[in-house]
Amino acid sequence: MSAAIPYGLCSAVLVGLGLFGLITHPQPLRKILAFNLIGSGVFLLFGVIARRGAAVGFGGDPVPQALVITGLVVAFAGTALAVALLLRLVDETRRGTLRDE
Amino acid sequence: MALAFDIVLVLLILGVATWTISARDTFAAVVGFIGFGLVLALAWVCLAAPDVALTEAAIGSGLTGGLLVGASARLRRTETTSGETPSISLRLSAGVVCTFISAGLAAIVLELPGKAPTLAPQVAANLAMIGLDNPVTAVLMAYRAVDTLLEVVVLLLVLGGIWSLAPDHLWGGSPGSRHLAGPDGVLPFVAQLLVPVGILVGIHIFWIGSVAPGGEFQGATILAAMWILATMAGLVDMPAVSRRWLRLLLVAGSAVFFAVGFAGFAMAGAFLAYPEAYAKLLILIIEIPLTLSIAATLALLVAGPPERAPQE
Amino acid sequence: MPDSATAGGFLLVFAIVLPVVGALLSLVLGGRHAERVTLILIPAGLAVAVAIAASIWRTHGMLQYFVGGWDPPLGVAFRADGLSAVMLVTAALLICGIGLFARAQFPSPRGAEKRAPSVFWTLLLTNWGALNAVFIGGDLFNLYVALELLTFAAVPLVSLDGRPETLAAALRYLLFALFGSILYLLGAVLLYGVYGTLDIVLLASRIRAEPAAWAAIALITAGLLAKAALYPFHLWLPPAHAGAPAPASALLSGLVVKAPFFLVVRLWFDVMPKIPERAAAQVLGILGAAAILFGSAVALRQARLKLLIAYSTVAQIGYLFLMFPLAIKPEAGHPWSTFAWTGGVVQAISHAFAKAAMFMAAGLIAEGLGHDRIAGLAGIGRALPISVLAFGLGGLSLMGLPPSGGFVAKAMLLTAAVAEGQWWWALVVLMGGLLAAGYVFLVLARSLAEPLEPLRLSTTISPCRQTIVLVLALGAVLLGFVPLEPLELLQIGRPDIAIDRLK
Amino acid sequence: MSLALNGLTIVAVCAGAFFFLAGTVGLLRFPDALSRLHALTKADNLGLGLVVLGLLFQVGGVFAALKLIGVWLLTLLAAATVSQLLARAARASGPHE
Repeated sequence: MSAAIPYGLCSAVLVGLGLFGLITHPQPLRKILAFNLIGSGVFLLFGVIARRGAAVGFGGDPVPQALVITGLVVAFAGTALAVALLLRLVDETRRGTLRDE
Repeated sequence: MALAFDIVLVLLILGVATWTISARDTFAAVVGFIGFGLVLALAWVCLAAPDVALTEAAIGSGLTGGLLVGASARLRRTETTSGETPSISLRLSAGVVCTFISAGLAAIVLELPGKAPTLAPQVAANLAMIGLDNPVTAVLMAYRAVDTLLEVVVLLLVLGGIWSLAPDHLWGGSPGSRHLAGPDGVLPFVAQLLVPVGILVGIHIFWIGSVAPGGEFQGATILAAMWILATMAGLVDMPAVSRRWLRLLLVAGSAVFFAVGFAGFAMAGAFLAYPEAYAKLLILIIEIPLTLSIAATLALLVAGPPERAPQE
Repeated sequence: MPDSATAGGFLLVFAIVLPVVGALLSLVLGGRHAERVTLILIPAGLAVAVAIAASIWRTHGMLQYFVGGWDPPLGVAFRADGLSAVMLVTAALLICGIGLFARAQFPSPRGAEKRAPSVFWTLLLTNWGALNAVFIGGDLFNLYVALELLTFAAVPLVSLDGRPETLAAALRYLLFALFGSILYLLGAVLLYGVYGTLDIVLLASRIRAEPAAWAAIALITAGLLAKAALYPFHLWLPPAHAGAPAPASALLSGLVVKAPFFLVVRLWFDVMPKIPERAAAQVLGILGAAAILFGSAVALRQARLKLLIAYSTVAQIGYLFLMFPLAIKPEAGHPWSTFAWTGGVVQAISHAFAKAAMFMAAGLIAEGLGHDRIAGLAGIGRALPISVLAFGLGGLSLMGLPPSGGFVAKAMLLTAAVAEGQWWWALVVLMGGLLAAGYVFLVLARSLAEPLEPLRLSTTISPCRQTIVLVLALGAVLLGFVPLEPLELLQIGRPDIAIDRLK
Repeated sequence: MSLALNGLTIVAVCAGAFFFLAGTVGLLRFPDALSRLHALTKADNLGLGLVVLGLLFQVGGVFAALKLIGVWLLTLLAAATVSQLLARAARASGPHE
């Protein structure tokens, strides 16, 4: 059980680090990156809680583990949408400024 | 000894994460993030969650990393213009707030109840009824199948959202630019070697998901990666997004999922319920098209909105 | 509380599955079929929503369904109480109005598929399915997926026209929403770690007053507030809601921001009634008050009609959160607490109708004029009288004048505030009403003014579309005839309320 | 018997680790992209090969051994490809860096 504690602390620090990046970085891509870092921290906490729930021969509680898999896929979808929006925005504004001048 | 390993691994994770946040260059930060995902996958192994480790490596590090690398390469040209840096006072106050939040979370983690609640016994008790040996797959495909179903819809929806970002005249066209295979290209050569192997590995990982770590999401990610590799090498071209067969391929998995779900009303008395004798078979019937649909969706999510006008 | 699936519970499955399957069908069939599928499904979905409400009304109990036959905590439950039923019906009616209105704006051409119509119709259905999933979700993680579905369905609507401003607004909206979901998820995992379940009803029976529970609730609430655009998380809302096409704005302002609000209500009144946290409720109230005053004041200074309406949404969201300090009481089932709670819910519903009508009226005005500058509205009252009337009727509800749903809602909040001796909230309600009157009259006065030169509309606006908008606005007015007392249907299934004590 | 196998494993894995270390030092210390690549790919391929060799003494079945060798071969292929692509990119962008 104690083995999960370092990872629990790790997840707490990851959330703080990601939050810091989200607040301080002005560039959207860095914000997206920071969001993914917070996400990793949160998912790691799921992992710690799953590990603590090890029972009946399973190394961990399978329910939170399955939730992480779903969460990872959803987070990827969010990242993909944000990246696509950002790239389109950059394309448009660059073209826009060229047209204006 | 094991604890020492855990601590070293955690320090490594935090080191790479700090680099990802603090690196001046966005591209460097993204590369750091990919490394971060791989080390994190190791942590998942240590937490006795090999299914998650595979997913983290494949999706969290691989696909997300690939997506971000592509984006940062495209943004590199514009990065110099947006070189504003946040003020010291903002960074300082953000630092204080975030430290406070981390400390609070850490305190809660340390204070978690000594006897952890778990659903593992309930998961185990019903495993035989659905004929699966991998408990994680059982949660994803049976106990909480509705989450998985909605999640696949989320993926499709985001793909539609990304397509909607195309300019009007490109709607229905193909994503990305056409990659042509050069005569002395290394990539086409490797792709010819690697893609068949990768497809085999992807199918294998999906197939063993019922008994061992693996499953449709992990397998589908590998299949998607192979499609992307083949496209980059110029072996195949991304299809126009208006193609009917493509739309059918994308929707096939969730359509079968819904169909079996409705059949559950008649066969087992509830939406998404499986009759005990056929549970394993029905889950397989869902999983095969689902894997293909997820693979296609993931590959197209990375490919982005249509960039070439549809050919008449 | 039923501990097994109830008869008629399968209706809940249909409330989610019908729109989602419709969206998938539109994706495959493409082109003109997307619109057809939507228009066919709207009456079906409305029927399901009404059937759910009727069943709850008849049996005086909740509907419950265990997906796959697995009961919680292992499986996922769908549940509908009176509040869910009312929200389901509201959503169905609004989607109906928005769909009919949008037919002229997003016509599907013959032949090749066009971008904007296909995307709009598919997303309209997905938004609907996601909203229903939020209203009947009984499991915190399932609700997370539903919230993400809602976000990803709402964001592309903002940038549908592809202008750089709307792309930037959509990106900012998405970043706020993603931030909100991750906070929500963090709270949910803490709850699972301590209590071993994500099911709302089971959580309510297990939760205790302890630091981990407080932290989890705080995180979930903060995440939901970011999605609901409560001050100070409102920054993303005005450009996003003003930039979207009119029917999409109506959907976003009328319904989408209500989903996270609904979950905050669920959480505070159903999950943790045993943890009375009056100080925390006061914080929510203060944020709501700040939103009312700030949003209304900024709305007054807007030069464009759609931005004015969007800032008014910021203010009206504030009213929703006034119910927390008034309704959260140390003892359960306090009569004034139910009064305030009902006021908050009526506000959510009447604002949905009023704001949808106002955004669509503004859309028609902008279509007719070719712009939406408030300074250039002179003469529009004569050219598009029905639209301006609809705008005015919607405004009535925002101001809280009778007869309107807004009046009922605000009167209930006001009464509860005065009766409980928390008179400062009454002051905020009155101030907000005055400011709302200011910006609504500003627009009406300009619209009814005599133009310097005769106004020529750039396109003709069909009376049919204007009528749809007017009907929605009349819906907000009709809510004003709801009796000024706690509604029985709304209270069905609420754990801490004994209905007979109310009378 | 198992003692001898364990010894072989330890020797091989340590040797592999040494090559990784050498490759990393080369990555950090060498002056330009091409020589860095040289250090990295050579050392890492050999390093991984030795680690895999060491692990081969520990596996139970033929299939597991084949999988390990497969991993090594795939990594070789990927590393060779990537270094080719990197080298071309480095040459295209000029002699410095």
